[in-house]
Amino acid sequence: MSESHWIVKQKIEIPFHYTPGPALLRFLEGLRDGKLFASGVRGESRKTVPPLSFCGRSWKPADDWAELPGTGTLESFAVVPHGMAELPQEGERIVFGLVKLDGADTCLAHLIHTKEPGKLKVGTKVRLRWRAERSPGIQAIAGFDLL
Amino acid sequence: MPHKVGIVATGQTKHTAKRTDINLRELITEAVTRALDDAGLRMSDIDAVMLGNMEPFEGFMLPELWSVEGWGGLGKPAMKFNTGGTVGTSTAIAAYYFVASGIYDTILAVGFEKQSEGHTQTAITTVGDPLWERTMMAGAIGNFAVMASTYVHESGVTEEHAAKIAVKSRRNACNNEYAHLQMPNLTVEEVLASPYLAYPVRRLDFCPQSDGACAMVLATESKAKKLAPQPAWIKAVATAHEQQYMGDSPRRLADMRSQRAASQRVYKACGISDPVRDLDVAEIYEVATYAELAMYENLGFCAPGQSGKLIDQGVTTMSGQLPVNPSGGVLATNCIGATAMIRVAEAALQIMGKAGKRQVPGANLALATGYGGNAWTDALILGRE
Amino acid sequence: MDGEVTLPAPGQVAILGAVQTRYEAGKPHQTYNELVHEVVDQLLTETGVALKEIQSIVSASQDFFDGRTISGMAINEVAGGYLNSESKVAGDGIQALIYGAARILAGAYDLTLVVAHCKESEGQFHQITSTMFDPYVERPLGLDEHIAAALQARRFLGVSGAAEADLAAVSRKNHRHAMKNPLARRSGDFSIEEILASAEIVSPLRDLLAGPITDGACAILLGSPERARASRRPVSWIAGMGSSTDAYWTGRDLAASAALAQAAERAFAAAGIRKPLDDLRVVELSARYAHEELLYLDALGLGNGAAAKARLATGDFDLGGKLPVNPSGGALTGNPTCVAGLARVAEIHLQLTAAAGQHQVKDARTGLAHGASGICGQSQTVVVLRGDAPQRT
Amino acid sequence: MSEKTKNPAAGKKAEGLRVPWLLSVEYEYAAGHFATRFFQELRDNGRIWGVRCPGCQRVYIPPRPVCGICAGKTGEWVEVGDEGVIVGCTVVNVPFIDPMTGEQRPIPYGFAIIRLDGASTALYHFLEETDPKKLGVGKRVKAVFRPERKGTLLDIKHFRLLD
Repeated sequence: MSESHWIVKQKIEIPFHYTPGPALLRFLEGLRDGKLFASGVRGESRKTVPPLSFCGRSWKPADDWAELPGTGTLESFAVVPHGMAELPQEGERIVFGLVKLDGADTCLAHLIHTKEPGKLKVGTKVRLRWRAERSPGIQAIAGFDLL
Repeated sequence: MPHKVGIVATGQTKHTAKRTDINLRELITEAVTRALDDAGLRMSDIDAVMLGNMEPFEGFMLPELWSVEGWGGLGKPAMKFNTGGTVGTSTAIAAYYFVASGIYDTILAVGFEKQSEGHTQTAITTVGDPLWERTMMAGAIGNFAVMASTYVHESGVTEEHAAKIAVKSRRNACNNEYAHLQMPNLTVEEVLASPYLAYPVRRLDFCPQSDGACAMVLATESKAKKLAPQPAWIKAVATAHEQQYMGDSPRRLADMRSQRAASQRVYKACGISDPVRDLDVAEIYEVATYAELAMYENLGFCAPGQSGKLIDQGVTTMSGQLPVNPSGGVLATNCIGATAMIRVAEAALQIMGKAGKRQVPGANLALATGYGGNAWTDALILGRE
Repeated sequence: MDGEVTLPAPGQVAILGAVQTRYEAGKPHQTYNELVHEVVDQLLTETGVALKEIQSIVSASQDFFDGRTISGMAINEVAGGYLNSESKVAGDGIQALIYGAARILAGAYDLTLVVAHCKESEGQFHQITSTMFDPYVERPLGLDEHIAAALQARRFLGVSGAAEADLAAVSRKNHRHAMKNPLARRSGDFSIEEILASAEIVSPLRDLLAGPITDGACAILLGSPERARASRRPVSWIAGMGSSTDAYWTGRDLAASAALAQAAERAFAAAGIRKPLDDLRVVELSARYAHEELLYLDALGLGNGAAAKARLATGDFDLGGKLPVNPSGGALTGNPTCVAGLARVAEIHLQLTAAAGQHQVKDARTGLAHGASGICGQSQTVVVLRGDAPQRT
Repeated sequence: MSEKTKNPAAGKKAEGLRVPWLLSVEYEYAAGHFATRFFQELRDNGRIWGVRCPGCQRVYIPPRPVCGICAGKTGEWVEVGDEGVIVGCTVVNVPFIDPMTGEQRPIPYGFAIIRLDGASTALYHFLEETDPKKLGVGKRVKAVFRPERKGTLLDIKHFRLLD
């Protein structure tokens, strides 16, 4: 630190607690029960996951529910070369994927489990893997395996 | 010349301490849906959306983009503002300029906040400069208390005067279905018996923390006339900021330079020389009882040192010459990102004659103010013509 | 949109001047207040306007990057905000510019100062950008802006048929351009191989395919036609503006940008641009990541039916080519969040007023400046600028 | 409110689950030219300096590049006293989480805006006294320095009432 240019270190730390609202609550609790819920507007085919309670396109309540099978298509993937604070998986390259679940029109971001990330391709079929111990939340999903 | 701009519709959530039934996106939808229904509009009729909110209060950078489906923003031009307590008025003023400029015809303006999800006093402490102010800052309450102490010292207002403001606001709020704190039986004695949060500010002298959203539709003259039988025309807007540090203003609350400047500007634009006589109603951003008293002076409602007399005489009560905050004001509801916009929306409801039980009969000219940041002020005048 | 959107006709809002700081990895000697002071002071000196004359200011910044709630407070005095009308856009500076233009078009002010700043070096990029993501299902996984950009890059590569070498070609072009821009943060004559061998950030993103952490600020002075006529320096004019917002990143195909196509359509309609490839002479894109430049060029219709990569290969987008793209080097070579879009406007202004120095595009009369914000460019803005009337002859 | 304007999402059973998130960001703030000089003087010599505006002669603490009122650049550095007057004061009783520690700040504490002798603007600082009855606007106070100064505003421990 140069005397002429002082730097002041400071940390900002604020805890938050987010209310999910009815649609996300149903989704997160569904994950605990090993179920994957999507929502849409009655009479429209579009389904979103994670579900919305209100469709911003048709400006109607999205209370038409569907349970998804847990298979899907890899829309994209990204490989993190370093460990991450949120995911302390030592020695393993972390692969994130955007998965368009069968029956849904939006993507879910999650981990992709593969030993060979170099062989992944956009369009690869994947299947959701549940964790054995689940509480309501996205961590109830362990990630996706290649089919 | 600017195009004439009218507010044609408003929508508010039911403001409460905790909306644990819905998330931020759904909170926004609630206000937007009501505003669109109020105007009989569809989302496709809206040209652009202006939003206001403070990221650190939500713990959310660009919360408006995460919640885009909640405000019907797909395919729309949109812009988000962050100016602290004034953000609701800053957003409304931006919407005004965009319509007045001829760029957009019909604009949706939205302010929103879920205070219950974070720690607003903590986030407000980070309003302070990290080197100069943050270590000592004490959220909004401590900061406000030091200002109030100066005002009490100089003006001679008493705790009873402040308590009367607290009672007026919470009782007015009973006529407002959206207000958070509704206390029909509140008495001066109860206010004076509530504990000091930070001397001289007692618990009932200070605003609550609320979850809530407010939306409005603004339109050009020709559209406004079609959309509302009586639009609330925006007759003047002004913004005035203080210097940058909290201790810069010599007598911060007692002599709010920004508030004097902004209000004088809008008064001049509208030919208002005696606001108590010329205005019919005011919705002002008072975070505490002492702020309302000080603002009476700063907004020219009374001479210096006379604010206590004004409330003693009931001038600013519902039956007085200039009702201030028929909605209950900030003392009844403070969802910061929405609060200043609620002032504008409530003033608009008065002008449109749609204020229900809190209607000031024949309201023709209304003042709405926003207050925030380091003593920043926004001021708007709405009128029937 | 059912409503008729009237956009400004050319010649109603002028840019009287534009100043940027040097873009650097860090500016430990300056607070962001002092950073803004630097650009505002230089801008006023160049335009001959006194700080006292400024009554209208629109700023752009992000509280999380500034490490301060309502961080606009700190720039109030240096921007002339005391007792005046300052408003803060919490987004890209190009949106602040549009708001500033609206204030002038409304006849409310004849001058408006627009300023954007960011010191990305002071906070932590991962922690700060993670707050853009859904707190229920995404933040617990550790997503941040780089990871989302990598997912978009991979999606774009998979759908468009472009290869990683094409991304490297964008990087090579921009870093070469930046060699001629004295303000640029990062520049060099990198080979495709060097770029593809640069450190991995998140695959397929690499160090030289992503804009680095940067500090900087940009200030622009907008004026009415009367002010423009009185200007002793050449001015440029806002000919068209357009913005649009896309769905949240997981709710759309990341290989395209519907919002940019809409924003461009609006701006082009206002500016009377029918064939952008022929009508525009210079383009500055807010593409922090190499793939974004190709994706955005396609969305703007500058791929002209073919993928933009083909035009890139033929040198069309090089300085000296048919339509130079990012002659300044662009955001890929280092412009911070919030500043990048306003910096694009500043760069186009320099081009149209023949003040771009070594990276000047010959005969630049019409240019496009682009800004984006949000995850994978969810919010998109296009501003078309024209040079002063005498230049047209 | 009418059935039509009722929020379809509102009021349904969604209580209970709340998803936690800790906002935690470390910053390295540049002190910049003005603060660096101020805090250096405070640390090395225990002295307090401001900058004067050549236009209106106001002496600014915190020091800064521009006088907002004159819209002009500030000029010379001037030393101000370590005594001053309370412009506003309070005793904070409300508990809240200190964003810099993530923990609740101890209450009660005395807190004031203080104008130092020779300065035109005032500073936020702590007061030693925590009895509101003993405090008052206009009372004089003096800075109490810590034995070891590090170059922050907390080199002044707090202000003590005089007389």
